[in-house]
Amino acid sequence: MSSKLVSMREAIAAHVHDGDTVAIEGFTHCISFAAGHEIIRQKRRNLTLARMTPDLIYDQMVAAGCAKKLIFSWLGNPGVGSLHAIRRRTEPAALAAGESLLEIEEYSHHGMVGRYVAGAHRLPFYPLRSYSESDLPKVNPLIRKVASPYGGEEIWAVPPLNPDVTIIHAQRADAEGNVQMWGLLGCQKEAAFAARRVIVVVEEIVPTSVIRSDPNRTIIPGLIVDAVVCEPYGAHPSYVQGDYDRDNAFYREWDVISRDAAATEAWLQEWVYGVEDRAAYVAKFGADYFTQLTPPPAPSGSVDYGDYR
Amino acid sequence: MSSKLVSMREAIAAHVHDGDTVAIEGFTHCISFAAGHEIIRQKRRNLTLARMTPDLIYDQMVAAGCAKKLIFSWLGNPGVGSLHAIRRRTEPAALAAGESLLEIEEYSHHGMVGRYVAGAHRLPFYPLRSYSESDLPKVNPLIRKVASPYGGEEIWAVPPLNPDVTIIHAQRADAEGNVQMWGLLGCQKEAAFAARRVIVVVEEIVPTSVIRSDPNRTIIPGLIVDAVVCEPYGAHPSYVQGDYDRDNAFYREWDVISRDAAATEAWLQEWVYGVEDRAAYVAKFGADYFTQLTPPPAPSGSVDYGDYR
Amino acid sequence: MSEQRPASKSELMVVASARALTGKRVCFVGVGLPNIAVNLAKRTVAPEMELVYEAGVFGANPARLPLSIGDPTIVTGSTATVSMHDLFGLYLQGGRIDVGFLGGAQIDRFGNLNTTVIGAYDAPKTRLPGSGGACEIAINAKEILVIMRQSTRSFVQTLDFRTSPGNLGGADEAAKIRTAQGWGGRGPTGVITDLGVYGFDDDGEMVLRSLHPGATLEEVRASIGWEIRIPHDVPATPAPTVEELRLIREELDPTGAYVS
Amino acid sequence: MSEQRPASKSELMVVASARALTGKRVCFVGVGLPNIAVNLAKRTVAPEMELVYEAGVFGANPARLPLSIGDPTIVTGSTATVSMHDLFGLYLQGGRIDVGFLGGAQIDRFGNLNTTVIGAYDAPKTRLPGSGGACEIAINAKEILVIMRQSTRSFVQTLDFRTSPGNLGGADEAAKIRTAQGWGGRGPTGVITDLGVYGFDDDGEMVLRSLHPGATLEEVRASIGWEIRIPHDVPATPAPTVEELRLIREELDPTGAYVS
Repeated sequence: MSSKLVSMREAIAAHVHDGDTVAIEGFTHCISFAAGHEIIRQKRRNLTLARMTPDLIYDQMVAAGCAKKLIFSWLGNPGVGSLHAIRRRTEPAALAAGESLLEIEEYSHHGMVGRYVAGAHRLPFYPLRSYSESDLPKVNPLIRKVASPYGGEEIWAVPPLNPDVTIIHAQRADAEGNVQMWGLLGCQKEAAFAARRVIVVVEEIVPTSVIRSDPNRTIIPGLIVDAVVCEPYGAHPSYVQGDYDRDNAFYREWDVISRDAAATEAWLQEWVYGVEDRAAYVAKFGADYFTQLTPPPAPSGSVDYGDYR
Repeated sequence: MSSKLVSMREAIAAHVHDGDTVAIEGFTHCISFAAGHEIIRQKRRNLTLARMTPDLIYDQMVAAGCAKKLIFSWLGNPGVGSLHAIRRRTEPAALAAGESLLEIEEYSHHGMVGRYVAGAHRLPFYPLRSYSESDLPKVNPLIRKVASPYGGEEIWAVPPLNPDVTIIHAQRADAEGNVQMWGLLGCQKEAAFAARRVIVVVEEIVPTSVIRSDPNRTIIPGLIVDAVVCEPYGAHPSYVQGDYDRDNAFYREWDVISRDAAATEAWLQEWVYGVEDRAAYVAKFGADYFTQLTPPPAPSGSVDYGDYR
Repeated sequence: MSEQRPASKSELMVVASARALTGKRVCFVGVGLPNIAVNLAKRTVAPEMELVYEAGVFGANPARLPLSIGDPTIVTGSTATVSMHDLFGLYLQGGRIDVGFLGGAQIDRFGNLNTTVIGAYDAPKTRLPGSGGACEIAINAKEILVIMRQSTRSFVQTLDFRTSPGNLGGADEAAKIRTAQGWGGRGPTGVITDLGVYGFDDDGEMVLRSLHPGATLEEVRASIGWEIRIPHDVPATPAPTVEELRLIREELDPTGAYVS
Repeated sequence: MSEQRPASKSELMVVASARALTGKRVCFVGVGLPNIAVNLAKRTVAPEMELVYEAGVFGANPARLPLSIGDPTIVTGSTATVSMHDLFGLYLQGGRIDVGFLGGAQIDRFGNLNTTVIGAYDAPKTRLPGSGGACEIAINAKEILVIMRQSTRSFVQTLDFRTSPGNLGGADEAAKIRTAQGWGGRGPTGVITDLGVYGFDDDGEMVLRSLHPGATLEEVRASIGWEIRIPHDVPATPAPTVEELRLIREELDPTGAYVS
C-alpha cells in the first residue's frame, strides 16, 4: 500500500477548504490542537465546526475568525468554566462592533453521537430516547419525532452528520492510516466513518506489523484515511493516554486569557501565528515542560492471538 | 464485589427455563457448546433458540428435542454444508412420524445484529438498508418499513430481540463477570446487553487487576452478568482465538453423523448424556487431542495506559 | 481530630450527597462536587458502587481526583473503557444506570433543569454549556439527584429554557408522559443544596426534607424563587462525621480545590 | 512445468473470477471458490486488494486457506478485527465495499438470487441456509460478482424465493428502485460459471461474454433454464496461465479441497 504520510501543512492545505464542515473530534482525550492551529495559520474561513465539546480548540478557532457556525452538545472549558471567545460570539451584549453572532446548532451528547453514527452507517436518521419534554427540539428543528413501525410509540431522531473532513488524533498508526488508540474512544470512529475525508494525526508511526499484531485495537482502517500526520505532542494541552497528561494548568490559564479579546489575540499571535508548526510550538515550551506531563508506565499486558497456519 | 462463579450445572439450572428464549452467540468463534450440552442434559423443552448462525450446537439441541422455534439469519454447517437435524424439522418430506415442524423466524445477518442492538439500546426498532426487494419481509411480518422524518425515503426496520438468557464464551473474565475477549467479536456484546440474564463461560478466570490493566479490551461488564463459569475447552468443536483451533474434522464428521437420526441420537448418548460435564467430555477426548489443536503463540504486544496519580 | 474545623457549606453538600447514595450500585458521575460525593460514598455508604463517566468509563477507580470529566486517571485501572456510543446507548439508554447526578443554572419546583441559556435562546443574556448528556441522563437514569447551591437566581419560578425534564408540570403529568414515551427512569428524587436536602412529594413538587447544621428556614425561603414546601417538623441533616470530613480533606480534595 | 495438467472446470472458474477483480480495492469474501479466487487475485491482478470477511475482519492476511468464514487464521495478522455491527453497518452499509461475491442455489436472468428454499417457503422441498449477509451485500456492495456452476436446476426461469435482489425485473426497474430506496450499489456486474463468463446488458439481463476453453455454446444453452443471450462473436476466456495454475495448486489449495 502507498504511504499517506504528509506534513500537517500539506494535510490541511489539501483537505480543509473554506466553507467546509470540519469535525475535530476527541472527548477531552486526543484533541488535535495541532490541526486546529494549522487551520488558523492557513486562515480558513466560514467553517462549520462540529464537535461534541468545542473545548479550547474551537474557542481559539472562533477567536481567529475561522468559523461561521457551531454544531455541538456541550460548550465549555471542561472542569474550568466557559469558553469566553465563543460566548462573545453568542451573547448579543458581548458582541464586538462589526462581528456577527455565530450560527448555533445544538444537540445533547447522545444526539451528537447519533448524528455521526447515522452518517457513518449511511442511515437517514438515528433513533434515540432523548429530548422528550426538553425544549431542545423547539430550538432545533432537525431534532424530530419518528414513529416506530411496531406500535404507537414515537421516539426521537437526529439526522446524519457527514463532515467534509474529520480530524482525529491517536497514539499510533501505520503509514497507510490504520489507526490504533486506547483510553477514551469518544466518537472518533463514527465521526471518521461519517466523513468525506479523514486526517489522522498520531504520536508515532509504527510498522504495519505492529498494527497487525493486535487487530482488535484498530479503530479506523487506512481505507477511509486520506492523510496521516506524525505530530508528537500534537494534542497538547489535551492529552494522550499513556503518553502525556492533560495540561490542566493551561486549561485554567485559557480561562483568564480568553476573557479578554486583546489577550486572546496576543496569545494567538505568540503561540499559533508566531510558530511555524507544531514542532516549533513544542520547542518553544522546551522539552522539560512535556517531561513533567509524562506519566509513569501502566502496561496493558499482552494477549495471544495464536499463529494459525 | 461478590463472586458469581458457579458450575455449568448450577448456571443452567438457575438461569435457563423451559419456554425461554435463549441466545448462545458467537460467530464461528467462541460458541458455548458446553452450555448447549448442559441444556440438553437438563432436558430443557420448548426453547426459542436465537442465533445468527445456528451451527452444530443448535442442530444438536434441536435433535435432542429442546427447541420449538429458531430465530436466525444463516442456517448451515459453516464451511461444510447443511444442518441435517434441523432440516429434518423444517422440510415436511423429511419429518419423522410424531414430530412437528420447527417454527422459523428468519432475518439476514445485519437484521439479526440490528435486533440485538435495538434490544440492548432499549430502542423500539433498528433501521437498516436491507430487505429492499427481497422476499424476506413477505415471509417475516416483523421486518417492516419505517419512514424517515427527514424526507420521503422509507427504509427497513427490525424489532428488538431481548433474550431471556444470553450465553457467551470468551477467553477470560474475573469472578465478577467482567469479560475480555479478542478475535472475532460477533454480536456477543449486543446480545448480552439485550438479555434479561447473562451467563458467561470462559477459558480462564483472572484477577480483576488483569481486567483493569487493559480496560479497552473489556466487552461486557460484570454489572450485566448473572453467572460466570470456568470451562476450559468449553467452546470445542468451535475455537477460542489464541487458545485452540476450530476442530474442522469434527464439523465434517457431524455432516455424516447428523444425516442419520439414529446416528445422531447415538452421538448425543455418547458425548452429551454419557458424560457428566465438560471436564468429562474433555477427558474422554484425552489431553493429546487438544494439544494438536493448540496454535503457537502470536502475542499482541503491550500498550501503555500511563499511571496518572 | 479534636481540632477538626467545622464543616463548610460545600462539605455539607458533599456529605449529604454521598449519604443519598447509600446502597446504590451504578452512578453516573459528574465533575466537581458530585465527583467528590460519589467517591466519598464509595468509601463509606456504597462500597460496591460502580462509577460511570459519560466520557466512556465504567467501573472507574481514579488514583487522583479527576479535574475534567475525561481525565486520564479515570481510564487507567477502570473495569471497562468504551466508546460514547456504547456508553450512552448500552449503559444509559439501555437502563443500566441507577443514579445520575445533575446540576444546572436554574431549577424549578418540579425539578426541571436549565443548563442552556439565561434569557432568550436566540439572543441569550448568558450562554451556558447546554445539555451535554444531561437531557438523556434526566430521561434514562433510574433516578436523578441534583446538587446545586441555592439562590433566587437559580431556584426559579419559571425556567428560561428546559434542558432536562424533571417532574414537568407535576407528578401526574410526569407519570403519564414517562410511560407513554418510554422514559427509563422516574426522574428527580432529591435535591442537595448548601442549606438542606429536598425530596419530591406526591404532587412531584420539591419539599424540604432536612436542614443542614447552621442553616435556617429563613435562609431557605429567601433563596428560593417560589414558596417552597416545608413540612412542620423538619429534621436537621445529621452533621458530617469526623471520618467523612477527614476523607474529604485528606484523601479526596487535599488542596481544597472543590470543597472549600 | 511442461507437465502441468490442464485446468479443471473449478480452476477455470477461479481464474476467471480472480481476473474479474483486476484493480479492485475492497472485496467482501465468501468461503470456498470465492475465497481462492480473491486470494489468487491478490497475488496477481489486485495486489492492493483488502479482504473483508463478514465475520468482522478487514484486511485479512490468512496464513492458510480458511475453511470457514470465521476461521481464526483470518484474524491473526489482519489490519482490523471488529464487531459484526461495525462490519455490516460501517463497512458494508456505509459504502466501503467495492465488490461482493455471492452464489446461490438459484439465479434468474436478471441476476436475482435464491439461497433460502427450494419449493414453498412454509413447506420447503429443500431448506437452504438463508440470507446470511447476502441480502445486504447485494444491496450495499458497489458491485456484485456471482460464482455458480451452471445447471437448469440453478439457472432458472423463476426463482422459488428471492433472497437477494439483482436487477429485479430488468435494468430500468432496478435503476429506479436503487435510487428511490437508497441502495449503495449497482447490483450484479458479472456471473462466472464453469462454462463461461457472463455480464449484464442494457436491459439488465445476463449475456454471455466469454466461453471457457473446452466449453461449447450447446453446453451453455443446455444448462440454462431460459434462452440465454449470446452475442455473435463470443470470445474464448483466455486460458489460465502456468503461474495462475501453479499458485492455485501449490499455494492456495494444495490438497485440492476446493478446486479439484
